[in-house]
Amino acid sequence: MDNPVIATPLNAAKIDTDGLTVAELGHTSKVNLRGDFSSSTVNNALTTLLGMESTLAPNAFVSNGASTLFWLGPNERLIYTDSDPETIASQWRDQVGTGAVDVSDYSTVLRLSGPKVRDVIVSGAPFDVHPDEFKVGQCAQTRFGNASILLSNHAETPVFQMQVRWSFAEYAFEYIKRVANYV
Amino acid sequence: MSQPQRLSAGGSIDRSKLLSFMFDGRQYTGYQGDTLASALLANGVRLMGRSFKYHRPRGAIAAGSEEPNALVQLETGAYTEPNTRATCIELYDGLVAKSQNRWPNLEFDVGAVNSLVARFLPAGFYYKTFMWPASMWMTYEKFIRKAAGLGVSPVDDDPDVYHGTYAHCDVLVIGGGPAGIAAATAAANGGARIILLDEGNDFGGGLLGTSDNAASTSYIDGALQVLEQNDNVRLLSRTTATGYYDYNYITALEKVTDHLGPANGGDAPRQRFWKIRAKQVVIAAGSIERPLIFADNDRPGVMLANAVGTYINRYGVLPGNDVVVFTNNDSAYQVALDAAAAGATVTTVDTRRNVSSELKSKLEQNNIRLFEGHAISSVQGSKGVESVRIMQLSEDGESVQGQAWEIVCTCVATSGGWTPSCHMFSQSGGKLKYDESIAGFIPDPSKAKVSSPNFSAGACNGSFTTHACIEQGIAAGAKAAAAVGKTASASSVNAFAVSEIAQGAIAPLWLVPTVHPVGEGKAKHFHDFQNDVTAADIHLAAREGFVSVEHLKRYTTTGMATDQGKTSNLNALAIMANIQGVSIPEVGTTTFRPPYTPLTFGAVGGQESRELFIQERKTPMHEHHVANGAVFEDVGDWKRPWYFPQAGEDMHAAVQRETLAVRESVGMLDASTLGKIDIQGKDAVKLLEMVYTNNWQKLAIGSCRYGLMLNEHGMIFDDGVTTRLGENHFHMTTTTGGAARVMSWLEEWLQTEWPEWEVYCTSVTEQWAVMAINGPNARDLLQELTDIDVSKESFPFMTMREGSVAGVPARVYRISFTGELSYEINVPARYGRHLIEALTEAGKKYDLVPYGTEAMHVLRAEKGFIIVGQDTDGTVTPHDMDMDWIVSKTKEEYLGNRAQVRVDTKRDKRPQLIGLLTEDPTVVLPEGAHIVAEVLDKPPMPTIGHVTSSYMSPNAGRSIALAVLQDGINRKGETVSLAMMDGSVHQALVTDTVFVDKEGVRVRG
Amino acid sequence: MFIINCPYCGDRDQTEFSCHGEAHIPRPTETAKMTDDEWGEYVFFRTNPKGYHRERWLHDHGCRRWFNALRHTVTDEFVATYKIEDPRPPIPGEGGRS
Amino acid sequence: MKAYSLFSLARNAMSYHRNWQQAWRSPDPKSKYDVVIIGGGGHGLATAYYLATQCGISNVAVIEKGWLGGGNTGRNTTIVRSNYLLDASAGMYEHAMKLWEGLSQELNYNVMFSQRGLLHLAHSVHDMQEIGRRGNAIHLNGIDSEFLTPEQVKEMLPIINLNCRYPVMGGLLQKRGGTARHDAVAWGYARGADAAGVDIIQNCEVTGVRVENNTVVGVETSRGFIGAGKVGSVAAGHSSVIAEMAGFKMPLECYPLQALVSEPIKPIIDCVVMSNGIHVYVSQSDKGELVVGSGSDAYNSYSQRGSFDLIEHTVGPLCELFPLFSRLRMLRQWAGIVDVTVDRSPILSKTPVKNLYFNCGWGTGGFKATPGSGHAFAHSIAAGEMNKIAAPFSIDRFNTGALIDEGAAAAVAH
Repeated sequence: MDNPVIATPLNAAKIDTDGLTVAELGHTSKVNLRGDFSSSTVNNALTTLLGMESTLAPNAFVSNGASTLFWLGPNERLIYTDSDPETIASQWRDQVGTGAVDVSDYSTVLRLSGPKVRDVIVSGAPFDVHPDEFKVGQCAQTRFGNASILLSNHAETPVFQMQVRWSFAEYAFEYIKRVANYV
Repeated sequence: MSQPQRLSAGGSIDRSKLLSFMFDGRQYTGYQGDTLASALLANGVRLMGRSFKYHRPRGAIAAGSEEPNALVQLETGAYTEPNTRATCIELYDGLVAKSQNRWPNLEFDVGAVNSLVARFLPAGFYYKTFMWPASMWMTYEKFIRKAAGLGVSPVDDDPDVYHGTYAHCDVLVIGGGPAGIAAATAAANGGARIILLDEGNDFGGGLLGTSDNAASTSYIDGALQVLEQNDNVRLLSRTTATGYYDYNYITALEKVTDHLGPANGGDAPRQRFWKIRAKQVVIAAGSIERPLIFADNDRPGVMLANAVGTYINRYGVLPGNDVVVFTNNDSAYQVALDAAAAGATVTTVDTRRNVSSELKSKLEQNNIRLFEGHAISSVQGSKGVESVRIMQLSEDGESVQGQAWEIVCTCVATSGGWTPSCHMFSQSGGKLKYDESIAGFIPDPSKAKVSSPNFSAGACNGSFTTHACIEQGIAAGAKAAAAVGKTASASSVNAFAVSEIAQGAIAPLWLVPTVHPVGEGKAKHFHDFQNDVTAADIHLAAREGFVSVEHLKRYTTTGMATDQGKTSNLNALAIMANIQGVSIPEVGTTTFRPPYTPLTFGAVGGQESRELFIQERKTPMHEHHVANGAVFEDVGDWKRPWYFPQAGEDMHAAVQRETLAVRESVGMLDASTLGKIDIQGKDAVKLLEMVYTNNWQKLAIGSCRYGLMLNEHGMIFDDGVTTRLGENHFHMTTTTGGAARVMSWLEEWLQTEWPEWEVYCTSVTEQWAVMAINGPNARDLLQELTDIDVSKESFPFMTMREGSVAGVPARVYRISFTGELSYEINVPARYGRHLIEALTEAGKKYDLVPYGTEAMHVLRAEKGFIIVGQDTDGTVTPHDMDMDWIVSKTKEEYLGNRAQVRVDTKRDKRPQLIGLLTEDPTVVLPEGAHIVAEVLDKPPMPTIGHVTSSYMSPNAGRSIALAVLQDGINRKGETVSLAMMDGSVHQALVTDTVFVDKEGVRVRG
Repeated sequence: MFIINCPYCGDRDQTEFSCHGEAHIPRPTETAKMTDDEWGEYVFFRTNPKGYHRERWLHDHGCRRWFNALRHTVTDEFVATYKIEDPRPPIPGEGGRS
Repeated sequence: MKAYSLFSLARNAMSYHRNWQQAWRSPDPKSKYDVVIIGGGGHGLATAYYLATQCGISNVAVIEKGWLGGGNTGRNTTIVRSNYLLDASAGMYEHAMKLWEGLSQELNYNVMFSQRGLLHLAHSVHDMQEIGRRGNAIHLNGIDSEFLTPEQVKEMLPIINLNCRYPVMGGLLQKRGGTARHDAVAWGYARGADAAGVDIIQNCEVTGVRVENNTVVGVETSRGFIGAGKVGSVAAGHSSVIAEMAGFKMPLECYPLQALVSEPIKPIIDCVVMSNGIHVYVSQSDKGELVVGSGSDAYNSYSQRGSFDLIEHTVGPLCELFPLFSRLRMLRQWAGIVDVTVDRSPILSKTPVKNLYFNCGWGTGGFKATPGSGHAFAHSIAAGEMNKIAAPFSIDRFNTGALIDEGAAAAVAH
């Protein structure tokens, strides 16, 4: 039973059509962090554990290569990281004394690029993704069809990421595949 | 001769593209750019349909979506579409259409007998009869139903696909006529994000039907070019704004491929449904001409004046060689001139006596005869106008007098004035005001809804000349752009050079008299053509007291047809106003309800149909279950293995085998769908103390405890096992269906009631893949795969251990829903598939059996474990479930506590959970069967309880059941009767709820 | 279809939210001392005004925060949204009343 | 009152329908009535009708702020059924059903009550358990109910997609269920009540309830004060407003409830179809329109406007269960204001104010109860005590906890 298969809900499925490319990222370590992000304790923890600042505007994300920090709520952040999520979570609990949970497998991440991306997204999301309204570096939790998603804008070209719960991944993927023919 | 009414030149049709089509089985030809209606008229076909009630012969009266008459059954088979307006169907090669609501055919329709007995069928006649004998109503009704209903539904599933999408913009412009184009152009110039939509296939609105067609179209094209080049502008033709909802949320239907004909759209959807959120809206929806209401004004060939003009100027079709123009305003004079120019013999009849000299001379120059102060008193010809009689109107317009002139004609172009299309403004929540000068309602901007800012411009605002429309469009576009912080410029809008006839005042004449009083004589004055509602019906309604607008509508059905009264509502109001001697606004106006034009159901659903209707949620082990032949059960949105039939097994056999195997050796169940919530923070225990009925203070780290949740009514609403992972860290499980509800329940209390508490809840349902292994061999099986010491002593019941299972990190909970030795192995979801394969492999020597939810239900019932939602129903307390043991006697407060001691909740003899053993052990009681207080020969019989769970238990070697029974806890040992729906009765012994291993040794083994 | 201003995320479409009824109904303490009528009042009886209504909303497809709103039940228009811990914004036209 | 019949119709046709009399008078309010009914909807008019025709109290006024039948009576989906689980509900709705069965003759007005059958579909094991329990309960209450297999469902509804997202596992049929013409019910009761001496006063809004030493003495209206020995409030969506005038609160909240109809088509479904699993609620009217019930929004509102997403979540399921409807079209959508109690059962009750009685809280299910509700309420007002059928629906139940919780009894999913 050594080196077991590391599965993702879509087994790295891809879409490659005219104007749209979609790929499921491989397994990504994620940690949900809670606390008062204006406090120095939290700031220190972020700096020592992840080398990041805690100043982050609502609906925005920052990345330092190794880790990406997303705003989820006033006292809630989500981190994608290369380090071990369990370790980060437990150290966070020790240093900050608030909540931290490994949620690596809770959801998967789709990476969408190509000129059709925005039309595909708004087919299912009531959220305005026009470049003037949703800029690179911004993220938003919203709805895609019946699925709650975390949407983030990573490049002008554009490149979007859509995080979706494991059990909704197939639905979201099929949704994207279908509307890709319509837009 | 083909297309006898087609003019030799003119119009914006493409005469190089000859199209052939079929109507009622006959072959015809038309041109690219025709509508079905214009093509039929070109072929001299005036008769296009039959009316709803009297089956009167009808032709098109309009050239647009307001058409009430010319409804056809478009195409056949799976692609067929009932009640489709011939005036809105773009012609394509091979089009097939049939007329509706007639039998055997359009020319000869048996249903027309209704018009012979019409006088016995006034408005609301059905309320007054068909009552005797009572038993006959259903028979009468069968015929009524057959007679009603216009077109027929397809009988096959819709082969087409639809696309729904959201859209956002700064300014939405509804209507692409002169006003809308001007508004969009002015607003776009300052960089605002614009959507301009129009229901036509070409932009231009009314301009497309005007005489100087060439000049008008070139003006439009000029404007459109500029808009097309602007990246911030989205132009949507063939798109109708269907609804205007709060906060400037506008829905619109785009007909993407309908104009290509069935199955010619390729990958593109048939229709697209837009859900548009606009910061500002410019409504430039135009106006709709009203017919004059005169005797037999429904004969094929009687048309709205602007429709006649449109057919001539836009489609190059002359609807009739002899045309009578009948009007009470100036707008129809241009139509008279156009018809004459097209070679028709034209007579103009004007109800007014003061026609301007300018107009008179124009008519003279074109040899058009004019009757002033006259009216059409009758129409000859049933399947098409053959002639009309005109007589002089009395001063007051109440009667006709003098000699009747007979004028031979095949087309009557009538105009009773124009009704601004206020639908969108009204739907937005705005109120209308009556404008005498145009005899119509217009938007009252002072009574608009603050949350839906919009501007009306052009004809829908009561301004009917093109120049006025453009001016208002510019102004509205500028205001809208300014309101979103963008500058706009009027200069960007080209000047409109085409000259127009000056419009004088309208002289309303709401009902054209005949020699008979209204409702007498043979002739009928129709205002609602499709529903066959006449002026006489309005008189009757008034007579019987149905005077409020809504009563009038509902009693006579005026305005309720598929055109929703676009051409009839104002006429109906006015006639009622005259009858009552009040003003039109005093009668009121009916509310405009969405959609503006009928909206395809499939389009509203968009892509969220079939596989995308509701997601199927699957666990990481799903594929493995499929490979093992699982039959799945829908639990919420989840697909859960129900049972795993082997060759030749039915459900019963499979479930019996799985159930036995678990107690004999070991079985495994996918328990991943149970809700899981990670709870942390120094006040975590306080939260558990409040949401569960029992105590949590003393739970040791690494230990598990079962808990019940109550709502504030004191009723059970969820349950599950919660484990203490650390001093301030818990792992809660919930029912599968309750996961979201419980998460929301915890957050609600934490955020709204106890915000000062430091507790953090995170859903981790899908973080973990869970396999439960149950049975005497569960320990040995687990030992093969783990480094955890699973010995009885070091890993007791109701504790949790962390370690590695099958080489991956795992949390193993020793808890049991079967009463067997049991472990629930949680691994990160990415290893779920790996775990189940490892278990299957290692399980071989223990004859490990995968089992599904049904066997799980039997196993737990054998132990009397309840399932929330099956044995409970939202009206039961812990005491009702005989679970007082789990309710703390020491806690001051927990949610639902006070409700436990209300008069009704603490009374005795409430229904309580008990076990039932049928006298005949082979009888499995149907779930839902009722226990009766006494057996009578037939219902009604008083009931005292019902069966909640019932199974054949291989381990008990007989059938078992759980039930709720009034005062059940005190009735153990009694025998009760259950009355079946087939009349049979079963006796059963009331027992406790544990049927297997009453001492509970196995679970601790 | 409302636009709702989430105090944390800003303006969002109504379909991201769910409404959870009248706001500012604290759970009584010492419930054991309450009469059935007092308990019934707390659990079941609501003002249900035809006019301004203070109610609780949850941004469930968003930041999953609960917040309060002041909304008119005839026009359905929002006057304000505010955080649970914020003071109640006044009712329009009624001066300081909150 | 001149009787309606085929003959009267023929006779009037001869005189070009010039001689039909008013269906009801439009009297000016008297200064005092024995009973004033607030609300000219179906329930209020039925209450007045039975007061005057069965309880010997004809000095009655029905006060309606708009036009009669203009509230939920004219906005519902016209479904009639009595297949309820709990005894109290069964008592009320079956009482109504029995009255429905002779109503056209009783009123001499064709309310087009059509017992074309009402079919509940089950889409899961849980649904099957629910209809299993309800079917048995209904049967033992002496009300007709039968179970159908998926094959039998298909026989009744050839166009149904049995294999939809949650496949149809069975059905529960009430043959006596069906539909009625909603407007006709209001008009028929109004005509009957008027003929029995009841004053129906439209366009008259109640602006206050006058109470003297805790006893109601009349109502303030837009047409002045109207005295009353007893007052029955049957104001549906505005019950909380009336209660506030009288100085107490009700266990009610108002929500928009939406519905829609399709264009008329030739007959395609005969019975009424209800599916809680897929969320479909559809029947076809005699005019040929598919009448589709939508959901109620979760926010309080008196606007008679709902949110469009509910329409999406109504039409989607409709096309899932009946895929061939996809090409048909929605003709009209609208909303009403429903007053809802926590246990989804109505309130027929005395109130803290003497001689003031409330009939409200019918939520989304009031139309089907119209005759029963009016009948029970009339007899209760006349007696000054809620009668056997009305008694369980007292306001007290929210304090004692003796809820009549049809909703909860349908149970949460496990």
